Amino acid sequence: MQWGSVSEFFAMGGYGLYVWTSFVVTALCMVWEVLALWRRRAAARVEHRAMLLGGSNETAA
Amino acid sequence: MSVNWSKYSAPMAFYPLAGRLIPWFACVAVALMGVGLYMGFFVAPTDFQQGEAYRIIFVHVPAAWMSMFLYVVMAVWAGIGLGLNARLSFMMAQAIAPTGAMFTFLALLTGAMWGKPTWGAWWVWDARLTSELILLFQYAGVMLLRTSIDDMRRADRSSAVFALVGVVNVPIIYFSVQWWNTLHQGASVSMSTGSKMAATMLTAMLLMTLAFWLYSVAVILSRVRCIIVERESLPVWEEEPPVIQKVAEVR
Amino acid sequence: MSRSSMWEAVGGIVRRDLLLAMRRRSDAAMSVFFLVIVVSLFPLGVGPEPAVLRTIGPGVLWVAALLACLLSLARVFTADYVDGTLEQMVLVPQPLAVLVVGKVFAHWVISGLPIVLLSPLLGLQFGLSGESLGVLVMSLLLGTPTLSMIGTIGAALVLGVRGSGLLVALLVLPLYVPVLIFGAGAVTGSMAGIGAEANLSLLGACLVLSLFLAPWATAAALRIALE
Amino acid sequence: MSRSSMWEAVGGIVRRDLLLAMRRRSDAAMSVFFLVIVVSLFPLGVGPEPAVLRTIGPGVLWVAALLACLLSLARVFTADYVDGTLEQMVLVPQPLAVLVVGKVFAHWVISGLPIVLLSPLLGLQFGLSGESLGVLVMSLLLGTPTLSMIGTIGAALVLGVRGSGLLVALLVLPLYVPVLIFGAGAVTGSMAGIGAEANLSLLGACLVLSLFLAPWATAAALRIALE
Amino acid sequence: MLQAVTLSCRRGERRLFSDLTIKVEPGTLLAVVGENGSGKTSLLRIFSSLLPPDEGSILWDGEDIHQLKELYSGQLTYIGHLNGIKDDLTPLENVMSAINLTGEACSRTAAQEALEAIGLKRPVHRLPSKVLSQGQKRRVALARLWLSTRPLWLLDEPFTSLDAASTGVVTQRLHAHLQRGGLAVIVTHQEVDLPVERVQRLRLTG
Amino acid sequence: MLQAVTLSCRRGERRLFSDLTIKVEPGTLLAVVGENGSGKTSLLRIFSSLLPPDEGSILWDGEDIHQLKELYSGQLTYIGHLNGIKDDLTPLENVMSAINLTGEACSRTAAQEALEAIGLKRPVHRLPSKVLSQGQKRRVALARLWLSTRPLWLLDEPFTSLDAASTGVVTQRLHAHLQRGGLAVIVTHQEVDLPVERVQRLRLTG
Ligand code: HEM
Ligand SMILES: Nc1ncnc2c1ncn2[C@@H]1O[C@H](COP(=O)(O)OP(=O)(O)OP(=O)(O)O)[C@@H](O)[C@H]1O
Ligand SMILES: Nc1ncnc2c1ncn2[C@@H]1O[C@H](COP(=O)(O)OP(=O)(O)OP(=O)(O)O)[C@@H](O)[C@H]1O
Ligand SMILES: [Mg+2]
Ligand SMILES: [Mg+2]
Repeated sequence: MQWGSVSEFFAMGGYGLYVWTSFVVTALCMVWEVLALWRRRAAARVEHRAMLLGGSNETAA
Repeated sequence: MSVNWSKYSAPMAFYPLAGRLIPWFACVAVALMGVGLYMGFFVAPTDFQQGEAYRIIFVHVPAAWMSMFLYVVMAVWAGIGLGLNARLSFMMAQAIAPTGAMFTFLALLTGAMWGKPTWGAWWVWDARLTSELILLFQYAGVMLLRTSIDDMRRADRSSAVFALVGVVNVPIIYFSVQWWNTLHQGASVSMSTGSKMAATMLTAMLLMTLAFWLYSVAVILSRVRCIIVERESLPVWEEEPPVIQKVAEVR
Repeated sequence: MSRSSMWEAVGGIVRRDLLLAMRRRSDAAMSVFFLVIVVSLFPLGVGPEPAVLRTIGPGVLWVAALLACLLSLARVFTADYVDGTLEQMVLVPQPLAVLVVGKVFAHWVISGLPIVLLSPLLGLQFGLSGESLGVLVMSLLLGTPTLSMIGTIGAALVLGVRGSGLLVALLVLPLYVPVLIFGAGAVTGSMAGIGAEANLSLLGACLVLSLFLAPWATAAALRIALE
Repeated sequence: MSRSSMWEAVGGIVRRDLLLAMRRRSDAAMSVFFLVIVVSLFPLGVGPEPAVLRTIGPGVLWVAALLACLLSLARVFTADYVDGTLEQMVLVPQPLAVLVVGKVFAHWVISGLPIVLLSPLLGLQFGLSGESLGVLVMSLLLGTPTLSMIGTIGAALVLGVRGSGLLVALLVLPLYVPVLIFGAGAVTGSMAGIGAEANLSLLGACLVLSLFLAPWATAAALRIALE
Repeated sequence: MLQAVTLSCRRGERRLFSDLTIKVEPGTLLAVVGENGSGKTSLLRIFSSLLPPDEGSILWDGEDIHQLKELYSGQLTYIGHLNGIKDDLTPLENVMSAINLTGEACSRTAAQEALEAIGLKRPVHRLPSKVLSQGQKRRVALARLWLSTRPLWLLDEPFTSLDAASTGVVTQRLHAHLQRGGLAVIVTHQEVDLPVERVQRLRLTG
Repeated sequence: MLQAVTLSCRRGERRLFSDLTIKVEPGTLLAVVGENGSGKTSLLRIFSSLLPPDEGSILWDGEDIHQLKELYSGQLTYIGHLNGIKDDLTPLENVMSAINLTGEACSRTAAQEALEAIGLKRPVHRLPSKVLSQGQKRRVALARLWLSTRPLWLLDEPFTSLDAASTGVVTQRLHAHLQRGGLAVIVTHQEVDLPVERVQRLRLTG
């Protein structure tokens, strides 16, 4: 382990900005993707409920 | 054989299967990512040339690899879809594109983040970089072509044709470094030291790659489930599994 | 033909065209993508040397912006002509030139504005500095509406004077050249420390001129096309 | 479906397209015009230094040629699609891919060949020397048909899609990149005395590859578009 | 009142008609018939001011439309061979934007009612127009008639590719328009099912 | 012999028809009727192999057209809603290039005769098609029928914007075709004036 302290860890030998931007943006992208999928799924379900209530059940035939 | 195939390729038969698989992939992905990050930040040593900046490698290389790999996978699904006229394949291709594009974007961004400290520029017009940018355009092309076409069937098939044609570019992207003088250092940066330290770096990088791969599978599977719900006008399933069976049989 | 109903009509046209664009949200994205791709082609062809790239940067960016405008403009009226909407437009109880301005405005919002907004990023890729970036944005902001205005004359003429399209090209492309020279000149000037004011004000003059003249020319061309 | 009737059909398509082009000579002239404008714009935007111009010459020429091809692509199938001729083409008792080759050939004769023939003149403007000029012509001769072949895939994919001008650019330009790199590389290589054979043969390989693959992809795309 | 005075029209080398003088009174309809290429569409376009006549003039309430310009445009609703609808917009949006274009406001419900009046059901209102069938597209174009308060209607083959039911509906609408004192000029190859006293026939013989 | 077997077709969310089974014998004509949007054009496009059906198949002389591919294309003449003529070519050139496209030769005189048969006079043959009237354009498209030796004709609303005389001429041509043992499927909103024993009507109810 080469980090003397927490602040040293965050400084990343002077490259903190670059390293942490990379990692944080990557993490954000992934989290955002998961959240977006979650929302999309919820929306799709709601729409389906509405359709079922609307009674357009032609696919059963 | 055709009977079997069509049975397993039916989206609603696949739906619950995908639902069961997602948690596994997601959990393992998170676990591996944790281990990989730990190794990357606490076990792997400082690079004697680049200092700590090199640690970007643990997201940059996995993202770059996934970006190319996912394109090929997408093209394969597209090809299967065109050949066998299987709806599920088109849906898979559709589900892969956004994630692939995201990784391409990440590879570009992390590369730029790495480039500033090492090369002194956010961006250079180098073969590897430019071709990665072009890969982003290919993803964008596939997705925009799809959204530009209203008819679902045509959207599927047209974007599949384009994805297939575009796959010609992937090897070209890969080998362009050799045809063109380049700044991007390839393997020389990380592993040439050849010592024990390089080995831990390599392990961390591979762990992260595996984690990204599992993450992609999980995300893509759940996106495909959304797509199935949106596109197949079927009742909602998983709450009452028997219904699925019935519908599948009727079909 | 009250003033308010004129705004109603212009607003209607702008709204409809924006709606059409929203239907294809990708449209706005498209001109941006196009710009980025064309800009990336030049380094591929010319080679990666930063010094050379910085020299040609403003020119390349401006040419690419012009091409993006050109490509999207070719179609401003064609669709309307083919599906008969243009007939309806001409028969509206408002002056046609005013409607044309509405149409061009909608078009610029969809395809010109995104280019302007994106240009600093591309400028960075070519190694332009802070001040030059500002001049680049400014020049595009003044230049792209001019390109749109001039382009519509060509687009309208192409509808009517099919046979002598060569004439159209001869007419419109030379009109584009000054805009390009002033636009690229402004950026190069600011890079060379000469200052960009002269070129920028020339661009502004072009804009004002085109704003006053182009709609009438376009309206006339449209009427001829429909006879 | 005898062999002779196949030639009849392909010949028919080539003849018809050339005839149409003759009717609209302006369209054919457009791509050449465009080339000249784009190319002569660079000295204006970049400044008159001969060294810089010679460095960027091959790249600019190739990019301009590529964009000229791209601009003309929009026309390949759209008119046929709108007026219903494409339906008739798909229903012909010959393999569609073969007809596509005929169409691409006609397209190349109209818009690619003039570019090839004009290029030495433009090369001279950039101060290219005798041997490099030869390589330039050769590379364009091998490259532009490839561009046409690849481009038609895109043109077929976007039929009937709104904003197709830009979409087709987005789809096709990434696929053009290798051709651009080899083409510009050949000329730069010959200027640097490295020799152009490697790049030229790669261009040839691209041509052969596209000749075998593109027509099928285009035919598939056309069928999909008409469904 | 719409009048054509010593109208003549040449296209290319052909003289389509000459010295045509005719009067359309409020409450009546002029049905222009004749074989293909006899100049019916050309005449209608002259009436609409899209095409200037070679000789003669069109008078609206006694004034030359060449002088009236936009004022005259405000009096008419023209539906040509082409439908004038956008493939990418839905029927609803198409109707609304077509009306907006003329400088009038058009509420969503009004547009919906117009579309329903001509027999396009609700689900169809939401589809992009390009997937509609030929006849459905024509109906979208004609739906504007239900929203038009203009006195003069110029219709070029309105019944093209309409089924029998819709043809009837459009004819009824025409009848109502005439009864309210409107004028109409239509080009058609079919019989128009309107009371004889309301219809004036003009046969062009090319 | 042309057969449709348990055909079904969905467009978007609508099922246009399902389980459609029908047989067209040589010498007879199938007239597809139905209201706008009921799927007539879709059916014709399925017959022409342009549109793949969702279920079922089309048999030509007992063989699936999906298998026959280009062989089947060689059997049919299809004229759709769109005329398939080039605005910049003359009617003569249009007819000749349309025939050439199918891999057959077409002499100038043959094309001229075809155009005259459908009532387009000599001077019109030389005009660019874009100046023709709607009905004249349709006639140029239909002129191909006089040059077609194919057994199967698929026509989508052939009589659109034709005048009464031309409608008669086309009907006669159809009759001659049937008498020579040809088959035809046409979509129309009008009555077809052919002997009843030759005509089979299919009404789509959407
Ligand atoms: C925007 C800029 C960049 C982009 C688009 C980019 C793109 C890529 C791609 C596509 C790969 C995977 C290809 C392969 O495995 O051969 C890759 C790998 C790699 N990149 Fe980058 N890169 C960028 C900047 C950088 C920078 C600045 C560095 C370091 C100085 C770097 C170091 C590496 C390394 C070490 C690998 C792994 C190579 C290997 O092991 O094969 N990259 N990059
Ligand atoms: N530039 C031209 N040169 C020669 N003739 C022309 C020209 N422009 C138009 N025409 C002729 O003028 C006539 C135009 O007729 P128009 O479109 O008014 O006919 P129509 O009565 O509406 O016919 P349809 O019933 O077919 O719609 C056609 O006969 C056409 O051939
Ligand atoms: N993508 C789609 N989504 C929903 N509906 C669609 C789609 N594509 C086509 N349709 C519907 O399918 C039908 C197509 O009908 P088709 O063109 O075959 O009608 P038609 O019987 O020929 O009518 P017409 O007499 O008007 O020509 C229309 O009702 C149309 O609304
Ligand atoms: Mg007419
Ligand atoms: Mg139809």
